[in-house]
Amino acid sequence: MLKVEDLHLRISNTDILRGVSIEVEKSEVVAIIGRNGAGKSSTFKSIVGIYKPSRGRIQVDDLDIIKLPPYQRVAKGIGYVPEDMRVFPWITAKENIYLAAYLSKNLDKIDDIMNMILTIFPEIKNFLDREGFYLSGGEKKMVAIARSLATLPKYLLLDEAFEGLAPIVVERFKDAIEMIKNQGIGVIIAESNVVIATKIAEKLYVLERGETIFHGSPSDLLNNQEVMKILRGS
Amino acid sequence: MVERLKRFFGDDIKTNFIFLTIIAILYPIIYVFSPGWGVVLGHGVTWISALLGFNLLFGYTGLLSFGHALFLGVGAYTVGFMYKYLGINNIELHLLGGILSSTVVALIIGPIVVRYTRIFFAIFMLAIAQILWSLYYKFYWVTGGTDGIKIPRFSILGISLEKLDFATYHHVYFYFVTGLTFILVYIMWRIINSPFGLTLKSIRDNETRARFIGVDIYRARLYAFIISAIYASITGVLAVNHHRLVTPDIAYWTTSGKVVFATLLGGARIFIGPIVGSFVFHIIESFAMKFIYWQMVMGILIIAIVILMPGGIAHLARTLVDVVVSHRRRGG
Amino acid sequence: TEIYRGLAPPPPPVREEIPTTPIKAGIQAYLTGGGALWGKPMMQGAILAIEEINERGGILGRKIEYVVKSETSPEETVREYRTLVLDEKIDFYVGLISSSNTPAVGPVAEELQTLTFFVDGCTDFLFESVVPDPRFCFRITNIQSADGVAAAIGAIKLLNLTEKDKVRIAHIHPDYAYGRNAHAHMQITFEKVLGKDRVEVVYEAFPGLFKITDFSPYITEIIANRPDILASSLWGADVVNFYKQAIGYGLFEKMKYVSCIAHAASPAEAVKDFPDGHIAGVHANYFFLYPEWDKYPINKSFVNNYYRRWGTYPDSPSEGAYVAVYLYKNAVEKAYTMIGRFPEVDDIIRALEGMTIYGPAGPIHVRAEKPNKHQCYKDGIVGISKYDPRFGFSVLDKPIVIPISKITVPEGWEGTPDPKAGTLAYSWIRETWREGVVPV
Amino acid sequence: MHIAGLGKHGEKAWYQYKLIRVYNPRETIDMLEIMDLLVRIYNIFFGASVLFLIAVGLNIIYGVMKIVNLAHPAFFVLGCYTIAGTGMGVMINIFGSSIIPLLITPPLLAAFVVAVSSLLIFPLFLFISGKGDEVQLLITYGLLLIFEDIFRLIWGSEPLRASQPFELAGSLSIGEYLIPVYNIYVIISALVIALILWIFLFKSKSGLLLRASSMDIEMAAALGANVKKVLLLTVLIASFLAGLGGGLFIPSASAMLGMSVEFLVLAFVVVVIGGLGSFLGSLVGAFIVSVLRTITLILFPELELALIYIVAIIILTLKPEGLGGGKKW
Amino acid sequence: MEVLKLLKVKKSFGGVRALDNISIALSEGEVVMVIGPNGAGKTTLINVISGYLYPDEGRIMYMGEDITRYPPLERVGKGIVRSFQLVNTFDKLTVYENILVSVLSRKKYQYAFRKILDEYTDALEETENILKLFGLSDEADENIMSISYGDRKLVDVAISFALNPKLIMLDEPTSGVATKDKDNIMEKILDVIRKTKVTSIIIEHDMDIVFRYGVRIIVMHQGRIIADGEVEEIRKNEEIKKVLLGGVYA
Ligand SMILES: Nc1ncnc2c1ncn2[C@@H]1O[C@H](COP(=O)(O)OP(=O)(O)OP(=O)(O)O)[C@@H](O)[C@H]1O
Ligand SMILES: Nc1ncnc2c1ncn2[C@@H]1O[C@H](COP(=O)(O)OP(=O)(O)OP(=O)(O)O)[C@@H](O)[C@H]1O
Ligand SMILES: [Mg+2]
Ligand SMILES: [Mg+2]
Repeated sequence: MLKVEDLHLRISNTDILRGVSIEVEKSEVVAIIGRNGAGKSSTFKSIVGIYKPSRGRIQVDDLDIIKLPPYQRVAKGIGYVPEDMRVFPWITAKENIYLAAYLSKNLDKIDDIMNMILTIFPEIKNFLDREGFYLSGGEKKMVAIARSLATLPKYLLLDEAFEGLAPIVVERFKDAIEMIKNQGIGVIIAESNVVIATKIAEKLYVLERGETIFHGSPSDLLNNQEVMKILRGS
Repeated sequence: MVERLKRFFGDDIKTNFIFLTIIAILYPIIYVFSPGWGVVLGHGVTWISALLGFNLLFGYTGLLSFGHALFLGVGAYTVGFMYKYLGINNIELHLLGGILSSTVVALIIGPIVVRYTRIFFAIFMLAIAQILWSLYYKFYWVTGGTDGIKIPRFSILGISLEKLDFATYHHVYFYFVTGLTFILVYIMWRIINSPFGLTLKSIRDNETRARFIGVDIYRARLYAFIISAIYASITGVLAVNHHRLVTPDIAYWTTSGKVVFATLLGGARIFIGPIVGSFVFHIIESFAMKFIYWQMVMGILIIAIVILMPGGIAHLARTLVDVVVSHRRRGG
Repeated sequence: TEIYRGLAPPPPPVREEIPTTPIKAGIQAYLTGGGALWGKPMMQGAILAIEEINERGGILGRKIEYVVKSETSPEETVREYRTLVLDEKIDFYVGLISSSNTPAVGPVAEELQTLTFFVDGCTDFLFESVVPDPRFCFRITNIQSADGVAAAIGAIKLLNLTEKDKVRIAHIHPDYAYGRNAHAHMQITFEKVLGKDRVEVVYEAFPGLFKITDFSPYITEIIANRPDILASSLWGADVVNFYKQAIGYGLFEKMKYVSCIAHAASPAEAVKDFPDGHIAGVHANYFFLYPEWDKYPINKSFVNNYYRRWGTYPDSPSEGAYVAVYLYKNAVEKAYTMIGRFPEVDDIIRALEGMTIYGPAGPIHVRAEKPNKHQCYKDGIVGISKYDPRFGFSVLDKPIVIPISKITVPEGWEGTPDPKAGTLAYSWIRETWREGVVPV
Repeated sequence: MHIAGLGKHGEKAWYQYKLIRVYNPRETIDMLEIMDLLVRIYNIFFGASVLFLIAVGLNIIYGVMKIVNLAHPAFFVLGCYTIAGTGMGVMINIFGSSIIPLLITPPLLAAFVVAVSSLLIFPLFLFISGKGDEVQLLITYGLLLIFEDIFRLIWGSEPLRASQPFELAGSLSIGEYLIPVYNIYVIISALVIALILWIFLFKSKSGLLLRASSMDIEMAAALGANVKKVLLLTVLIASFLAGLGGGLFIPSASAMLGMSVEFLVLAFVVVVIGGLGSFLGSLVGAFIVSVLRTITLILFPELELALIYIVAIIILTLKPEGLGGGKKW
Repeated sequence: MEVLKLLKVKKSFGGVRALDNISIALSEGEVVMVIGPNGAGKTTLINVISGYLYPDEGRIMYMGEDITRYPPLERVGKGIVRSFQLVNTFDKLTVYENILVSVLSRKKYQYAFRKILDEYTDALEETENILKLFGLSDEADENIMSISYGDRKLVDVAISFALNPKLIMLDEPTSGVATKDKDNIMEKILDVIRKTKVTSIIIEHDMDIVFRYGVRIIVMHQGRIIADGEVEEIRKNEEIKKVLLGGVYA
């Protein structure tokens, strides 16, 4: 179980997170939704270790990882796809994926990993040898996701994973998430799109101004007029 | 509009003028107390122009020039040549000559260098400055090589200062330069608060976008570059009239390093930064030179200051002023 | 001889009370960079003299205190000089090695009216064009032209160059006043003494002072041009690098190296690798073995004291600084005997002008008239390098002494500096020497 | 000051050089000219090797940490001083005057010492990585100044030598020509080092990691890279190479104060010509600078320094990223 | 009147055909939405029209003039303005200054340095007007980085509009904006477009938005235009639906 409790984060004198709590079981898809600037990405970055929260706990399978540097968190099974992809520009798409496998010590399983990736995103085959810099927006997104899959994570954090992907790819990717989940992996997606989120997630968290203001099932959310109002921004 | 922009401490012209006035009033007292420190203040006021120019490029346009010594050198050697070959020692003509020659040099190299940014611009400027330095250095028969060109005391409006004793001469120099600096500071302030100033800031923040709203970023940078060059050359002209010796050192990269450090010390992006920086830098340098291991002292000071005061002195002062002001508001 | 020249008859001795406050000396020397090889011994020479004087009760009972400042680039050197005078309020100043710095500091010294002894920085320009009529500046070491001319004449004599039909010469000199002067003076001397037609310059290079660590490209060019002699004024760290690499390329087997400065600096450091059989000039005309110790005990005691105090043998900058301090002492004491009170700067200057004292290198004379007023003079010395197992480094063999009066512009000579070479000495040699005649 | 190891120096005079006669051609004028040319080319290779050894570390640090490390040449000079000031004496005490260990151990010792000392300033590098250009330039410049005085503090201000390997290796004589054998050793070593480095960077997994980190180190961390380790590796490799270079170079010259600054300016040009952060660029750049230096010395000595910068500018104008190509590494 | 016309424009990168024989014509005031799968060449199309890239073959006509080889700046001068896929503002300036820069640039004051800003009342006034038009007046003096992402997107677009463009191209103007705000922003933008009657090209992935607001739609696939028509036409076309929409909206 990945458990985030009462997370506080402060960057240059602004409180960005003020008590965020999230729980994800293995084989579960959880969505964090919230308006722009609600703190979704910041929560992810804190889990990954890019930001250093001032208070709170982050536990992976009952082990507190908040003091660990990012690379040790990866070893504990955290996989991360940033919203801006951050594909390494001057190595090829393939090397991007290989590197992730190497860093997570999965190089021996690279053939299986490639197979899995190519079933989810057959498009990648077309640009495996293209350097990251020259990929289009959506292509980068695919590589970024593929790369995080190559670390064989136990918990996968997807930040705005559907943004910029063509609808057809989005559909395939949704199926893939189901598949990933069934392999015993916990998936957390950060979404601003409530419709997509309610479709794929079993459990939802709503962030607003750095606070968890709701958690529950999709139907709970849709019935909660108050929260929905906030999400609609009216 | 200018009121509309939040006028922070140091960005308005008033604080700048008050600061300069205080220095000008303190100067004779300091000189009586210790002429050596009086001379240091003379260095300080001499360098303001170059630092203002540097800050226009760095703080407001986003171009880090690691070769500003180039223009100090142009100013300095213009004076050297004017004296050596034409026998001119009128400071007005020196200034005019410095402005003209630096404009010409800036027009020649500007169109090429402004196409680069960040470290590339820095290196490019460094390389060009080094070329000029090596020419000053190597063309011994023209420039006097490392021995440089000796120049006599300057004259103002035809009045020769040769007969003055050292102290009086130095006072005349100090107040002449201070007066000039008031004018230069005012002009620079106008430039920064003009539409052109805003354009430069927009280029600094986002050059691609600036280009796509129709700013010819190269042209704007070129103008900034020329202004900056002129300002730097003025310091070159003044500095050699202060030392009365023109050597290639003034065009060497270590001089560029000085310009960068002094500006950052004072605070880039804040208008008063370079002015404060110039004085404080020269005080620090003189202090360090008192030690046998002065390079180490200087190195440690540089590192400590950059780490402890990343925004420079002006930034620190502004923060303090903010605290005091908000405290007083809350109190009363 | 000339000792009391130019002095008014002694006034009635008043014998005023002498202040007991210490005299303050300012010392400015290269402590960093390639010049430190010379700066440090210079500082040590000055300190040794001060300590000796203080031990014996000071100057007229006043002890000497000193402050040391760094010599660096001209601009900063001038600034530090100013703080010495303005803030430290020194009574006299001893310092400077570089020929770039003396012309920078000279005018400032005149302006600040401070008694200033330049140890070195021997460019002819200083007293010819920069400060033609000095009051406060003096310079201890020989003028450059004396170095260059002495080395060239030494080479001609020791290598029997007059017997050759044609002499191919290559030059390598550091790129600043000293190197440029040395080039001009050595060249004009060769041309005059050997005859213009018999001298052919095959290569010239002016590497930056202390800017080059790898001399191999220069060495290759020199060898490729096949000169008979290589005239050089490299010094400091430059020679150290040059010798070693030149040996690797066999340069010294192919030509004779003629240096006007080689054996001047810290012998243990500078001339460790110096090959045998080449012309070793001594800039500033001091090498610690000459004048011979048994015949001239002043030198012996200086070398011994210096060695005891600092653990190395003295060199020309140490001797220069040492002499500078003693010049000051002698001048103060001499002025005191005249006027009966502790002298003012003007009195000391009057005492200094035309004075001759005996330093470790022999008699040294302060010139009182133009040209080169306030320059100090002593005889030149040139020899053939020879490794000496007693010391573990190269010394001068078969030294010849070249009387200074024969090779330097005489007092009162009225000529104009040569427009190209820039020096008076150059014009003097060109105009007054007879071609094809060895002047000494 | 007594310099360790050089005490025995007096036992050997310069002419006792070991001469290896290889070839004694009939010396015609043509032959001489060809030989002149060959010696020049040989010099170019030597100069390029030294420059490469300095510039490559500068590039590696820039590549990964985006720091233009003005203090880098001081690492090189630290290597020089380590050997000239202390190391060579120690080695001679251990190995006497047997040539092979004296060729091999000093560079390794220097590399080791420099790498270890770089650990001391590693926190400073951590601090400035990711900060603005100006902060990095100033802090590393400050370091450069401090280094210069540390050399003076430890080893004094006289130039120091460690010539034994240079002398023991002697000169190779080809006809009337002599060329120092030691320089050949430096050239070969530089080539071997370049080859090893190339294999490491482009063929190994750690090399891939280093290159990826140079593009986005935070992302590399989020994929499981130990950032501190990567940065440490970078600084260690760069300083190791600098030390190795210093240790290799110093027997052919002497360690003197102010050397760092001279090398800095040249290394900078090399890096600019070759391309900042580009490994291959360091090789190309070092070679070009060395060629230019030799050519100007023959043709227009007055432009010796200017020409190098002029070429740098021409290259920057035509190819802002330098010859190493727009791609990193 | 035809504002823009592309004639057989081609652009490839190595083996990748990003634009393959593209021909489009846009008449004045027309609003076109461009859709297509990832890597279809949409961004490349905008890059080519704005002069960021030059095509390998083909011509680009603007107002009857061949602008194929014109540099980007000249095209801006002629009224061709674009926004970017990610927000692209002047990060250290305020909202007000962000727009003022743009206004000054159009009024050709951008290099004027003899008078200070206060004296350019016309530009200041105009800036206020644009702020009002986009509903940003309240945030005028905020630093651009401290306002919400959606508003920054709006400022981004407002900067483009301040240039008084004749042809505006927006690359995914609502990407990264929360769903509800997406509509909001799109509405505001389209509102301004309608008011100013400027010819527009908008790239969008969100099908809901495309179908809700689009009039004419261009579908790209592998560098080619596979359909160009009214919303209904596209909606009906089974082929396109399969390629593009994967049956979501069937
Ligand atoms: N490094 C940073 N420095 C300053 N402020 C930051 C930083 N990172 C995030 N913020 C601020 O923190 C708040 C939360 O940002 P975050 O990116 O986590 O939101 P989000 O929910 O992911 O929004 P979006 O939907 O736009 O991605 C925003 O107001 C943002 O401006
Ligand atoms: N410089 C380049 N070198 C090589 N390939 C490139 C280059 N630029 C773009 N491409 C390729 O051209 C194709 C079209 O790219 P473009 O950015 O136009 O796609 P797009 O339609 O905007 O896609 P997205 O919706 O994913 O942003 C992509 O396959 C991309 O990888
Ligand atoms: Mg986000
Ligand atoms: Mg795109």
